[in-house]
Amino acid sequence: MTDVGVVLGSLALRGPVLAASGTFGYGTEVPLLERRALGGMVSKGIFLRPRAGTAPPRIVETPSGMLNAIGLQGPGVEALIRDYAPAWAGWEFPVLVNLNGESVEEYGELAARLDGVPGVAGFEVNISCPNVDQGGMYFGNDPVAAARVTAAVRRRTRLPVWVKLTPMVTDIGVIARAVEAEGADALCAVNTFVGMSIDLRTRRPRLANRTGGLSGPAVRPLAVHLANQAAGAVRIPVVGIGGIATAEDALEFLVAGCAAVQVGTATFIDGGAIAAVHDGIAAYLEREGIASLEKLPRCLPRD
Amino acid sequence: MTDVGVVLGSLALRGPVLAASGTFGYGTEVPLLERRALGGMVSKGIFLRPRAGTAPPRIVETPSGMLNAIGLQGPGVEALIRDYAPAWAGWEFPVLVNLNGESVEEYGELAARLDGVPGVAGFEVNISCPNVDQGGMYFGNDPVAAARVTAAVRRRTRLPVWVKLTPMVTDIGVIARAVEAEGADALCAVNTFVGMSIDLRTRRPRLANRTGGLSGPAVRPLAVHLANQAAGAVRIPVVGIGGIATAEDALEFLVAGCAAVQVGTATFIDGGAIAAVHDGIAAYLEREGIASLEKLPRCLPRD
Amino acid sequence: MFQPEAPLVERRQVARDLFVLAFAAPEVAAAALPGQFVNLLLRPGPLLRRPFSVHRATEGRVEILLRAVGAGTAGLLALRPGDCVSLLGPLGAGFRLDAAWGSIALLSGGLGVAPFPLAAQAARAAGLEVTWVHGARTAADLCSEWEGDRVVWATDDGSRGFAGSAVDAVPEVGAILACGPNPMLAAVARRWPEAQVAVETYMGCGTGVCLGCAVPKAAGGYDRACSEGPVYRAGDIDWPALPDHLHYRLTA
Amino acid sequence: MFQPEAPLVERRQVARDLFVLAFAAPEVAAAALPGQFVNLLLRPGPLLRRPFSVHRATEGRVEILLRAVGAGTAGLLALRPGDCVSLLGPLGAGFRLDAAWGSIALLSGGLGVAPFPLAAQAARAAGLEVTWVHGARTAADLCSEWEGDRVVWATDDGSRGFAGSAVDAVPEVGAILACGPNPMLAAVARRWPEAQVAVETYMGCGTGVCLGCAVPKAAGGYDRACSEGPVYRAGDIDWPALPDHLHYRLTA
Ligand SMILES: Cc1cc2nc3c(=O)[nH]c(=O)nc-3n(C[C@H](O)[C@H](O)[C@H](O)COP(=O)(O)OP(=O)(O)OC[C@H]3O[C@@H](n4cnc5c(N)ncnc54)[C@H](O)[C@@H]3O)c2cc1C
Ligand SMILES: Cc1cc2nc3c(=O)[nH]c(=O)nc-3n(C[C@H](O)[C@H](O)[C@H](O)COP(=O)(O)OP(=O)(O)OC[C@H]3O[C@@H](n4cnc5c(N)ncnc54)[C@H](O)[C@@H]3O)c2cc1C
Ligand SMILES: Cc1cc2nc3c(=O)[nH]c(=O)nc-3n(C[C@H](O)[C@H](O)[C@H](O)COP(=O)(O)O)c2cc1C
Ligand SMILES: Cc1cc2nc3c(=O)[nH]c(=O)nc-3n(C[C@H](O)[C@H](O)[C@H](O)COP(=O)(O)O)c2cc1C
Ligand code: FES
Ligand code: FES
Repeated sequence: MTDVGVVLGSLALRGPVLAASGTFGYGTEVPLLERRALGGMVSKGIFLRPRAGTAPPRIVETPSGMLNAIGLQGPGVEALIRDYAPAWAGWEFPVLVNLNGESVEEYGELAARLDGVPGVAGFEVNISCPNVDQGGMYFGNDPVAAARVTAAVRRRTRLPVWVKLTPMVTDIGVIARAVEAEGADALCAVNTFVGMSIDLRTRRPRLANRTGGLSGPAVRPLAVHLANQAAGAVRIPVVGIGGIATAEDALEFLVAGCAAVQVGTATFIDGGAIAAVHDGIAAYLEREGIASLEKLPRCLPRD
Repeated sequence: MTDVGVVLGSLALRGPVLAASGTFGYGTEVPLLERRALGGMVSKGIFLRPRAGTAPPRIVETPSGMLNAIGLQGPGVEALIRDYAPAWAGWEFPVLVNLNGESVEEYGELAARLDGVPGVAGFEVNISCPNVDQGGMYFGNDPVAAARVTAAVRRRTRLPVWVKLTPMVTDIGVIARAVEAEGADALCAVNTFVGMSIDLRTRRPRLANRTGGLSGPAVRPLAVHLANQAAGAVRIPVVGIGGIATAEDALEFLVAGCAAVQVGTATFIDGGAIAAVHDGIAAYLEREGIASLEKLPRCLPRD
Repeated sequence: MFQPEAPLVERRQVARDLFVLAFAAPEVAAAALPGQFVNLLLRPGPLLRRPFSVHRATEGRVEILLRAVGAGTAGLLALRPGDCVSLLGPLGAGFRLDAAWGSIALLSGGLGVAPFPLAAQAARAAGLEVTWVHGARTAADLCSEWEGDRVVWATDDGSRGFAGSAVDAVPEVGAILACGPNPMLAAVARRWPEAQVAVETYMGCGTGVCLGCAVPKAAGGYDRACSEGPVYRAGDIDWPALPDHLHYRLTA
Repeated sequence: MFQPEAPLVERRQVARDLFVLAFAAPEVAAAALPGQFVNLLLRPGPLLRRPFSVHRATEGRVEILLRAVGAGTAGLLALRPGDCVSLLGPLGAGFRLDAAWGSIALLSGGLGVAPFPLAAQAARAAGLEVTWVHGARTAADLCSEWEGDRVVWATDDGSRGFAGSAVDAVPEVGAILACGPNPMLAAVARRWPEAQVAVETYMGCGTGVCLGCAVPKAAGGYDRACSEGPVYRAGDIDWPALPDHLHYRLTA
């Protein structure tokens, strides 16, 4: 059988397909998924304190995509440690916690609190959060703020630190390099794209939050390009995210230079999506006579 | 009948729906379209000199969208003046010429050459072009370069100058204000989004040009958001573009603060798309008891 | 929870524009409880699944009741016998039934009638006397099929049965189960906070992971309609904060 | 050019995996010339139209020949009689025919046979003697229908007719018209630069406005396959620069 294992810094995954943050809960509520295919899982985004989330409607379907504005509803870090981490400790794949803060300090505190908790294998730092200290501008839109968040987390843990990039920037390479320089172990590219949909009956935005994040197949060509740019800009591994529903979709990211991928929206539609992606990647490598995923030829921007 | 006319600076349009640049040729090859519904037309992008364009493949279909990399193939400004402008002079709607340059000077020269040519009613300045003087960075990604291009065109003509914004920026409001300050009469938001698709047989990008511009319904929620941001940032009118196929789609942009819209990819699929959008807008206003398009309530970011 | 490819086996019309579709899905039919729903995927079709209450579940068939309101429902109504959908379910927490109530009313407005045939069967099996109270705009819109011990019709225009809202036509009973447009359910909540209501929300996943289906609670915070709901004690919902989910459409 | 909603009126199989679909579209059928194409839109279905050569055009029917290679073609083959597509056409510039040639060969590989029944009829009507030269991988892949005065079969594996490429089975004739995979047409061009070939390119619009269908010319620059083409003098194309348009697919 073809070897689809991947090594991402200090983390060895049995397969290249992870469940994306916010689309898999805390891993406890997805009865259909064939867990054997999971390379890893990223938890729903967590803050220090519990958050109620935004008012509904929170979801709007768009052509080949969906907008969401959940507002990072969640129980807060203490409840996560108490209610979910113990189960993770027994699972056969690593669980990364998706970290969110309103200030640089909050990110650091979260990492410190979670460092060493059994079941927590690493962190995915979500920098697509509004920076309350800077008037709500996203951390991820500014290389300086993105670097400071990365450094704050890095200082407080020896677990793997992945940083999840926002696509809403002029040059993703600049942010990628800034984050790499502060010691990130991997980059995740990309988070959702900001979008809006208008209700013509009320002539107001359909989402109570006005705007939301676009995910799903619609964004895939954009995400492949951004992941490719990020992979070309840094030496650390890049995890590709955005609109993956099939093995072909995932392979586009892998050939574009990603070491692994995450699947989000597709799992809402098909409880077997992750298994199909995993199995299809293995079948492709086999058919193409490529001995292992590490040997898959990549196509970076400079090629 | 409801009044769907719009006034954009010195240009009065009989309806709010224009044909988008590059999707309508020079207006001479679209036999099915019901011209009665056209508020105006933007020509295929023109350079000073003839350009062969990029190698094929130039088109890739994606979920609810398409990538294109045409490379601004065209006959150059002299042939445009000779072969197309004379016909435009007799048409019952204005034709704007989409201007493209490799340097600030080229934009200015183009405007000067076309100013006063019968049939040319105004300009749409495409700043999503690589700035050869600055290592190929797009003019539209940098507020300073975008402003300089606008100023260069503004100085050489008294015709309306519209500037077409790229979506690939961290803050579209900054570019919008920079361009407004140099005397643009209107903004067009937005151009295509950069994307990529990989061929798994060759493990190379499907487009010969590697990357292309994503258009079609997939991008609509992103474009509505950006048009809304642009409209909130400036006082000049904004023309909404991106994924419009139906009257509902167009109305989302209009409610989001746009004065008019452009339809592109949809005309590839349905030769009656522009007429359907135009008629549907009129029907909506009528049904909602809104006397004219100018009275349609808008929903700007600050609302 | 199951996710079979389920073929359409029957389609029948039960009112103007209102249809019942039956899919063969034995495990789902066997497991479905009243008030639960299924989440259907059409291919080719829109991206997300579409939630529908289980209307009936007998002999290996899952029935749903629907009207074409958008692309998904129109696509479902264009299916022909033998065409398959991916049918995920049963999902959610259904109605609670208690023999001690003696009698119940199943109160529905329009499409809200969907979950009640299954509920009526279960209620009668539990020894409850069932009054079927069903309202619509006009006689032609009333669902022609009903189940229970007696029926009360209501129409806004008085063309059949009680003239006015079905909410005003509910007799004295031990308990009320209601389903219909969210504004109608808000009226139910004002009158009978103890009633059980099945609400509609937009859904991403239907399985509890996306948090898209938020139901605002009177006590603060949000529940998931797909997991803790879609059935709630009426008084537990913060009704003004629950959207009514009526999409405006130019062409419908 | 017309854009009718055209119902499927017939579907027949002509080889392993190869089907002919006939749509009722009287104006298009009346106007179609050999080598022209139609651009079909499926709803629901992929975003863009799909181009297909006019296979036959008689009695108000437009026929196309196809195999399922992706979502669009699979969707077309799933249509049932009465289902409609939006059919835009006829499009492009077709084959030139000249009675002075005396005889012609219609040379096709695989699906490339698509435009030739219409071409054969027109050629015979113009007084030309028509040799139908059709090749495929193996006997089961050969299109069973043919038109003309005589036929030459060719298979890569020799299971029927000439063993080898159809290009090598062409008899002495006054002129050659060819259609098939672009690499096969490149071979035709090397041998007979005067041959007329119908090429495939990705298309955005099919009507000349998007410039997506670029055909690289030997003389430099690009033509539009949908407008100046899809039929070209073989020697006029810069073959190494023309992609072969064989998509890799994991599941096909
Ligand atoms: C638990 C539950 C049970 C339901 N049971 C039934 C039923 O038995 N019969 C029935 O006809 N309808 C029912 N609905 C509503 C039904 O799901 C929607 O009418 C349907 O999803 C509309 O899809 P569409 O593509 O036709 O419309 P579109 O408006 O095109 O759909 C666009 C998006 O909005 C969502 N949406 C649109 N309207 C609604 C709505 N009213 N509620 C929730 N989401 C909506 C769709 O799911 C989709 O994601 C139920 C909804 C929920 C949440
Ligand atoms: C002028 C012309 C005439 C043609 N005539 C025929 C015919 O008679 N019979 C037939 O079976 N096929 C014909 N083709 C090819 C046919 O258009 C494609 O096979 C079809 O578009 C594939 O669509 P899909 O959705 O099944 O495949 P997908 O691969 O899913 O399509 C994805 C995209 O690529 C395009 N595409 C994929 N393959 C091709 C191809 N080979 N050529 C052009 N575009 C492609 C599609 O149009 C679509 O935009 C013709 C193409 C052209 C340009
Ligand atoms: C409902 C929903 C909730 C999400 N929540 C989070 C989150 O909490 N943290 C985060 O970093 N990303 C979050 N995301 C983004 C996804 O992890 C992923 O980056 C995005 O959806 C693109 O991938 P997809 O197209 O496969 O869904 C969320 C996405 C969705 C759809
Ligand atoms: C094939 C093609 C060619 C285009 N050429 C140009 C161009 O020359 N100049 C320009 O400013 N925009 C060009 N565009 C962008 C469109 O004008 C429009 O901004 C974009 O397609 C989004 O609108 P749509 O989704 O309605 O197509 C082109 C788009 C396409 C699809
Ligand atoms: S629909 Fe996803 S959590 Fe309820
Ligand atoms: S397909 Fe658009 S110009 Fe030929």
